[in-house]
Amino acid sequence: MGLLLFDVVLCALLLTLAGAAMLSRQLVHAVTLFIAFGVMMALAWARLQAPDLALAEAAIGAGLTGALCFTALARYAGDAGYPKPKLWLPLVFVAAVSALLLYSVFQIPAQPTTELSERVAEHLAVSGVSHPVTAVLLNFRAWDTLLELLVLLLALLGARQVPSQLPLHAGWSLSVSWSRLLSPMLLLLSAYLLWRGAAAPGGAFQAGALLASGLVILRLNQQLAWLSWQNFAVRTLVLAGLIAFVMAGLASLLLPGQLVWLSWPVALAGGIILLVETFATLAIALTLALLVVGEPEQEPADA
Amino acid sequence: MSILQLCSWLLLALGVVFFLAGSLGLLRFADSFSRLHAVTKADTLGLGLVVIGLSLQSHWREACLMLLIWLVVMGSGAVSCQLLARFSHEQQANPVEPADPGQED
Amino acid sequence: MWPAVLLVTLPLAAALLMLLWPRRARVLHFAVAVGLLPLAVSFLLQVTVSGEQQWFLGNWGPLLAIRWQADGLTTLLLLVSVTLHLLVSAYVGSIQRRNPLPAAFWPLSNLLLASLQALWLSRDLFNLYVCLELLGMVAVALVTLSGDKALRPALDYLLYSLFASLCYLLGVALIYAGYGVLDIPMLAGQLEANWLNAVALTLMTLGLMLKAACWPLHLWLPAAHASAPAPVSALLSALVVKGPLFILYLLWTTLAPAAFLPAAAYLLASAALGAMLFGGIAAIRTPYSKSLVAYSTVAQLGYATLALAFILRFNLPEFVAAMWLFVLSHALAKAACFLAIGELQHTLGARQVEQLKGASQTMPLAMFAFAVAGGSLIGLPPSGGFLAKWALLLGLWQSQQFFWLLALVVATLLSAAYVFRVVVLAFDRAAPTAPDFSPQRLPQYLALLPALLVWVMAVFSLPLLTLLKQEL
Amino acid sequence: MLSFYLYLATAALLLGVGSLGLWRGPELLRRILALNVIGAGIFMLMVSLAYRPVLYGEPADSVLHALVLTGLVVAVSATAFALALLGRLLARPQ
Repeated sequence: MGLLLFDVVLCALLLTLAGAAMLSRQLVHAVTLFIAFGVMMALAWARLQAPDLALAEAAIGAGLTGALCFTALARYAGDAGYPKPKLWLPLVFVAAVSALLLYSVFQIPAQPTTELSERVAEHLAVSGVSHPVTAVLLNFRAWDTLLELLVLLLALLGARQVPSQLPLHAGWSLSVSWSRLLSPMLLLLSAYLLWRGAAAPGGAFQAGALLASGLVILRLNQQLAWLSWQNFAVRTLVLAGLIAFVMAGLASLLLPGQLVWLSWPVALAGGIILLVETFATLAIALTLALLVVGEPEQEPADA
Repeated sequence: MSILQLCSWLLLALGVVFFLAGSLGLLRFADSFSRLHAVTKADTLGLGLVVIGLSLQSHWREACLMLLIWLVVMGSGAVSCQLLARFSHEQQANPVEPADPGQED
Repeated sequence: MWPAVLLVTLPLAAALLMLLWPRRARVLHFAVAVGLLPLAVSFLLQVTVSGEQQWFLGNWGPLLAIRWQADGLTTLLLLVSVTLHLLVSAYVGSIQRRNPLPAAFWPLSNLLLASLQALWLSRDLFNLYVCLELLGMVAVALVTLSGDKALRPALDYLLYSLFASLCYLLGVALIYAGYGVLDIPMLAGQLEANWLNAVALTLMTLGLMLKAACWPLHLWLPAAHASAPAPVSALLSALVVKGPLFILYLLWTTLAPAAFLPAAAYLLASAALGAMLFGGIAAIRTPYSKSLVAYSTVAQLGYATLALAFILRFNLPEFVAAMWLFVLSHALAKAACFLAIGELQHTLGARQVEQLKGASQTMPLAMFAFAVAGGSLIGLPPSGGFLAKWALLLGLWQSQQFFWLLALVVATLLSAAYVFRVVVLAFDRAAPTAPDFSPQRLPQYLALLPALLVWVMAVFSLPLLTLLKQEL
Repeated sequence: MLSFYLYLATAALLLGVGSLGLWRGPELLRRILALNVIGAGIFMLMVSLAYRPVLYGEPADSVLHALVLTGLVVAVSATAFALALLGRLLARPQ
């Protein structure tokens, strides 16, 4: 009963926050409400027994997306006003579509099909890790994860095509020293999350996102002058996750008897996964950090 | 219900009251300084009470973890409060520079 | 396994190395692009000889693993992507001195190729979602290469593309809710004709149609394709919009329950009719030459959609052949069109169609390339476009769809109108637009090459048809 | 069981709310936020589906969790790219 009450309150809160973010008159309110929405989503994931997602959402939704949105928001400062948008026509249409979707989701059978989960449980022992989500991400469906890293890299490459630097505020001593205090903690926590990912919720992405927030905090306080795409070492690390992944895949093809892409031999699977995850964490952290803070200054070179 | 549990629930309730008061302040107070005042102080206290309340009902390891969380939240609350206050102070002293974003309509 | 893996990972690895060492990018690019071509050809031959192949990535067996499948169609699409990739990058290399693209073109075009290859091979609903998203983001990043003027079209393209992928993902989630399976061949024939599946398939179809710019969901395409640099537009029009079309084909020919097919056929056929008519009319009316080619893409995609609709209704091998012949011939012809128009536009300084006056005199090669490619778009014999249209007509005749025969004739007239609109102007030699500088030969030949290839397709019509007819 | 359907309904309504924001706008930034809300709705649907086995006393579906995690990364990347484009669009001298 108490849990159901919690569910009702949480769902109502989620819908209210999302609705208010969409309908609020000022954009700054919309962004603030959206960030609150992200935090609540993390709570919902935790409630629905998806701790991996709760960790990821907390790091991403509450931290980095917020920073990104506020950067964009700062640009709206001098922008001309918009005409007040229509409400009723979209509302009626969307209400009809939502009613249809509501009807559809109630058609979903409550009885799950468990064949795939059983298959995961069966093969977990030979996957190299003991946490099923990590096993799916880095072994059973590793190709998805490789492509996902590529999507992240592409976001950075795309964003680099359209640089627009906001002037950084001079760092205040208080925030500088707080950032110095905070970032080692974040580093420690992200290393812990990465290590834990093999056996429990956590893993490369959560760790990377956390590390990225540490990097962003330091960079916004005028430290880490080396954090730039022009720096060869940074570039290498940004690409490290993908390079490690591809090399591991190609190496697995060369092993005798195995002629399938991305198949880790059972004995080495744990090691390969940890290796790939470590590089992926670094890559994710640097990519996200570069996405949020951008480049100091640069002009795109010609081919 | 033991004494310990009763204390715990009382502390939790008190914590929630402080949280509510802080949020009310955030919504109702007029200028940013008083809002900061409401949010950081009341919420930190509220969180502390909730942490103590929960600690009474849990294992000591979780209690330590929650204490750590409270400390970090307190630290970041204090720092961000200072920074925000300083920012608004500078804005008031020199209001020409970047206008409040989002004032477009 | 090796050819399939290399066709995906070579461009991917090349892109990574290019990002590390940007100075070596061009050498690496051409080495890889040239190397991929024999690989793709031998893969095609291997598959035609020994039949289709499939792999479960990671060696995990069906259900758990992502499936890759290489059949005749897939290998053909792999080969076409590799060929166009090589051609377009050769074009970019040849105009290097004159108007260089930003250095980011090299890694991005390799990533585009890698994501396309991954999409052609994949047979997993969720993996296809990731591939789609990847493809969309590379495409947008490539559009932004032409600078600030492309910002708004690029952002619109990105938002539409994101919304479309989300629609597709929702459909995937609903299918997973019912069956707990993501593998397309395993789901084949399993789906019941219930409400949930209807909603799921509708959502996926709408998302894919939005991505494939099927009329009336094509609104983002003309602006995005017209504002991108010419070689990028060539890649986008020739290859990128075909990705979602391929998934649409997979969904409806293997996944969908038979009870849904008639309704879907009507939906697709009416979208196709709209595309052929309104796309053609818009191409005739637009004042800009690149928009003309972009609208022609909308119209030409209509033919492929129409063929898909009739595959669903009549299940004749002619329609399958027609659909993929349209896709192949359009890919080659449209690449030629965009490269030729890009060359004309740059040399003559002419963004508007009117300014192409006398181009047959000033830049005969580029104009010839455009006319030859246009011939295939119209469907003049013996081009690839003709083959496709012939297969479609044959199918329509056999299934006695006389209304659609008429529609096809009207659409053909419209495409003839917009092609001849350019060609007639080009032969108006009274007051030709003078070129800004003496035209370059090599890029014009490179524009001509795919146009000639599409006519050569007719020579290989028999093997092509046998390859494609096996599909059903 | 009730809470399962409650979360499913929330997911469907989030999709509606997001679509409303996407249609209405008017600012591009709000449209980007709206796309994220739609994404959140879809992820919530998937996570609720993953929760189904829990109702029968089994562990949650880890494949769906992995898929949502991949989806989250893709969504964040796309948002970051869109915001970068938007930033440039707004910063451009008019």
